[in-house]
Amino acid sequence: MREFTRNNKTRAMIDKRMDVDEAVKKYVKNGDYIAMGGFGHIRIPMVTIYEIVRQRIKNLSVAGHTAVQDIDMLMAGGCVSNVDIAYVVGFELRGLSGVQRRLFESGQVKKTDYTNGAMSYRVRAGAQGIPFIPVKVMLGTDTMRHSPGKVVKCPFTGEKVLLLPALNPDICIVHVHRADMYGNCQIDGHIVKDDLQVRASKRVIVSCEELVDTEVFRADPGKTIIPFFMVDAVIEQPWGSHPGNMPYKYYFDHEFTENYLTVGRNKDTSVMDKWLDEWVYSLDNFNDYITKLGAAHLYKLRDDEFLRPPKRGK
Amino acid sequence: MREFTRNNKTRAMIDKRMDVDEAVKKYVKNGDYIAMGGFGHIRIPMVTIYEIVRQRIKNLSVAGHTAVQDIDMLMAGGCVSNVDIAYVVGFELRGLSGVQRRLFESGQVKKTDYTNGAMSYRVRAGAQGIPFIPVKVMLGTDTMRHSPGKVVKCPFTGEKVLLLPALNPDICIVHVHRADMYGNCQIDGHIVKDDLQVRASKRVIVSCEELVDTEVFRADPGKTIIPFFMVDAVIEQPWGSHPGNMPYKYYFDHEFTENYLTVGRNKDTSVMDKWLDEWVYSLDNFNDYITKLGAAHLYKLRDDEFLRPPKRGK
Amino acid sequence: MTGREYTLRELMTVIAAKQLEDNKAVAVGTGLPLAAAMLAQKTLAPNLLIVFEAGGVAPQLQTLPISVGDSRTIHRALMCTTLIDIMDMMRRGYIDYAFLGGAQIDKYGNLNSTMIGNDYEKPKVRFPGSGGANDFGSLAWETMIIMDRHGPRRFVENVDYITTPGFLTGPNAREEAGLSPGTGPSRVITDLCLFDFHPETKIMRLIATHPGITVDDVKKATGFEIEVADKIEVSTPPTLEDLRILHEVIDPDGRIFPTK
Amino acid sequence: MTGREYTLRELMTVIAAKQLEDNKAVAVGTGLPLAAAMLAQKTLAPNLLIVFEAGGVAPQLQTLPISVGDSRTIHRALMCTTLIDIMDMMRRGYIDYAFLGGAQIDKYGNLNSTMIGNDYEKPKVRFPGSGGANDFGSLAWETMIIMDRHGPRRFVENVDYITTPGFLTGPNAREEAGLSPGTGPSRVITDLCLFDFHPETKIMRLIATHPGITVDDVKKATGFEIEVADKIEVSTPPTLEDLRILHEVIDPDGRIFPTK
Repeated sequence: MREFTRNNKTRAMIDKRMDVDEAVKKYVKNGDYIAMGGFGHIRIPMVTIYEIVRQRIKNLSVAGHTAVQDIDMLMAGGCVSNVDIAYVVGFELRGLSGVQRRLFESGQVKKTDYTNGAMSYRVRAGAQGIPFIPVKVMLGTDTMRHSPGKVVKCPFTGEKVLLLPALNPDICIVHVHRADMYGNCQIDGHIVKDDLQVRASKRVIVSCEELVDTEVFRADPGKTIIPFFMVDAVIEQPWGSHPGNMPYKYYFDHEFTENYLTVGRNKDTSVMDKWLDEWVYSLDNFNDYITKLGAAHLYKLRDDEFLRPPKRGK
Repeated sequence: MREFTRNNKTRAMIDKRMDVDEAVKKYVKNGDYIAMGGFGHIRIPMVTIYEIVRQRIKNLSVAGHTAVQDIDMLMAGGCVSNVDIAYVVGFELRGLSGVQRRLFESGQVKKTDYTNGAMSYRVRAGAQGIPFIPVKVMLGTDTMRHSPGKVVKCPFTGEKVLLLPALNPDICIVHVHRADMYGNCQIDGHIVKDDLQVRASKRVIVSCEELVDTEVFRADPGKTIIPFFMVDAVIEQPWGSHPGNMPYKYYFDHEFTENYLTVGRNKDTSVMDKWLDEWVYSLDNFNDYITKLGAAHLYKLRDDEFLRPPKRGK
Repeated sequence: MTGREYTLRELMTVIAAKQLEDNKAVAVGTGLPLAAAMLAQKTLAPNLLIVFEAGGVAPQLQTLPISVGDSRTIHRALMCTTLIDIMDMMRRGYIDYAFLGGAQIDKYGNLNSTMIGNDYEKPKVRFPGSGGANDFGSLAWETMIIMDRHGPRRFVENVDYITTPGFLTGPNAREEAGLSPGTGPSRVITDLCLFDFHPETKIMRLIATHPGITVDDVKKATGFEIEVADKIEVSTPPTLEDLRILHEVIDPDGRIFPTK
Repeated sequence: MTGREYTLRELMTVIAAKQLEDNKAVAVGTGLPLAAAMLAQKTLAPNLLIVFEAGGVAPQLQTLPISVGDSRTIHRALMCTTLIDIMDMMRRGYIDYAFLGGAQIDKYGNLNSTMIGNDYEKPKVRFPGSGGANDFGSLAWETMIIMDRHGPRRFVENVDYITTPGFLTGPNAREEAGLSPGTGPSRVITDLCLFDFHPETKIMRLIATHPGITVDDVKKATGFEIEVADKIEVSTPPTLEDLRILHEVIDPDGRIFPTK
């Protein structure tokens, strides 16, 4: 990690803007361990997820840290061979994913179970640059017994703690509200664990709703969550979290996700293949996807976010 | 810690405003382990420090985490018997403290040396509620050999790490830019480690430059550094960090501190006793101290902070 | 439909709300537990502190969120912090209650939300896993378990996989595993009845049945030997005011409590 | 005064600045090291990233701060973060250089900024201790040590207390202690000369003397046997442009470099 940082991460402020296809080509490799920002359906880096599927990256290991639409899409696209699980398969109140059930129940995709806390703590250790961290969760359960964690006694107090190995992903992808061309980032609302996860990772691809001038960061340095030198690529992509919820920007696309889930639950997997073809493979890029969704559809998600009633006379 | 929280920290939003003398009487006991917010001369909780001296609290153990004016005043007042040191005795570019040299060199005040990083990591462990934390500092040095730290091999990678015990102070005092009557707090500029230190501590006294309506927090929840339920007392005290630097409010009182240092370096300790009498014991409260400093003197510190030249015609 | 003036879901929510004391803190997700916490706030526990796992602290909810991290959970919140900060708070003893559920539960309140089957590599059914459940069950003072469809396939002698700790193998087992003293499940609220746990044996103990349900009904629906309290209460039905708050204030859109 | 057109302090600052490569990051405190980093930025290393221990990242400094945490260190900064975040970054390899000093140094570059004397409980002189020094010396890739008043009481065979690790007891000792490979002190800049460290023995090695200073002067001023490079350079004096930047741009108030 230290050596990688020294040799591969420039500390110079250079223009890191690129298209998402270039960023994925450059920084996401078959077999990489990948971590995604956001939480559940919230502020998930879908623009980069779709591109990874489009480029048919294979054998990814994934930090499944309350992973919902993001991991489902990667698994539907056949990109994943292994998952560290905190929360997967579920779409919260919307029920279970057919795609993930198929792949996990058949054993095609390997996994190790952790917890939301445990995965955050592992990332905290990775960000701190220590090889393990003591935690007080998982103890006594099968969640612990199937994990690599080791129970030890604290040398100071004698109490039992579980040691978990640090997590240092090869690549971390995050979607933020605003970034500059160098990679400085601000996030509104939940940070979740993106601050730690970016720090724990070797490579970082940032996509943002809005590319802004560096002046924005200099005017309020306390709001910078990710500093430029941790970032390798910057992609400007409005609606880049769709069908997820981008706080203060747009709400979930409930209709889209429900339809997607229904497709995934179809035992005939060619139905999902067709969906992928229509929404991913046949499109050149994310702007085509946005265009296909259509302006009226998208702006309704903005109304939903702000709890605005539909316009009269509609 | 857990039991203490359960039994002593209300989760209800109640009015916690009090005068500093009441807060110190209630929450600072002889023999307590105390931690102060801020860093060096920056955003230090002087209003509460002066009151602890005034109430002649004894036998405090202190987290000397880049402690400058704050710890010096406590030691000058005879309140301290033990210090965990990251940085003490020094006033950065201003040189060494006579008061602290006397007390440490005579062995009157006991101490254990750590580092800035180590003390932060210990507080991180305290905040996380784990009994120890692995670190990669102090290794191989006398700083380690005189500490309670233990070197172990990582059970996952085999590398050597130093385990340090968590730190959970009895009382943490912090000065912030704004708080509401329940204890919600915002800080502008450096947070340093106040977020972690408050979380690691049993009792928390907050003083603030400005008491504001709760609406301020609800309007920007991402900016809340300390939530109300961690706080036991709220004191409104403008200039409460004097002679320290309150970012975006007022700069160091260089003149005051230089004079204070000179007094402390005098081998005749009655000179310091006289100073304490004049500036602490003989004053009823911090407002008297502010009044004694005088408006013109204070407003100059505001000009200094914003690098404004003195007014013409002065 | 049932002849009752309320649904079982409403009844369970009202019972859950009554377990929450004032001046305490509860960690919630979405759905029924959140509705219960909101109802408690609006009735017996006005100073109840509500915290969301994803980082929302004490929001003024305008509408029910559908995800524990969605924008609604920080609407006019007092703080929006990180997931790990919430976990740390819970570890330090700030969170009195957490709500949990699962596919299976055993007599010690151990929960399975990971899988059905014997083979971890190839489960018959794969569920979401812990999420924050194990963290909550390990760190909160009391966990409240909500289980609908009370039956012998869900209330089992041995769960297929312990995702989240109840009392593990019985008295002192939590402490021996390294979990903090004084923690563990305190209530199980089902669509038939209400359990607590026997203070000595740590086995699930029946303390109240819902109107029209007998002790025998509960025993038949439960795949293990339960403890039975000396005196079994009958659950108090929701008041009209409870129902009004649920429907008009908490869930006006009828997302969780559809109007009949 | 000395017949020179510059002070030794200015010379040391200019030498320090020249050690910093472009596109790298340096952690600084206040005083001379900060002036050196700013000078480097304005001459040979325009993309040098400056980070303050207290959390300021890449500020646009208007005036020299007098404390590592003061408001000046975040003036128009790109980020204002926490001390622990800076330490974590350093641990993860983001910080190439850190500047250190101390009361005593030994031949392996071990530094004492804690105490003079043999009794830890009752030292003859108590200094501030590590502060961030041990962290910097443990975690940064290269540490640059600045020592004025070069003499045998400061350059000693054994320091009274190792506050901050140099190469500890010699080759491989850092690695054996658990510190990361490839780290350690790289330069010692004094008011007489410039040292690096011998790549095999890890002992301080003279590589340049300041104008008018001989190898013998250095040996006499040093309380241990030094290594001497095959070719000893003479330090290049500050240029007029260096001095102009130091006095007019970096320190117009003359806080660090008083105008004669």
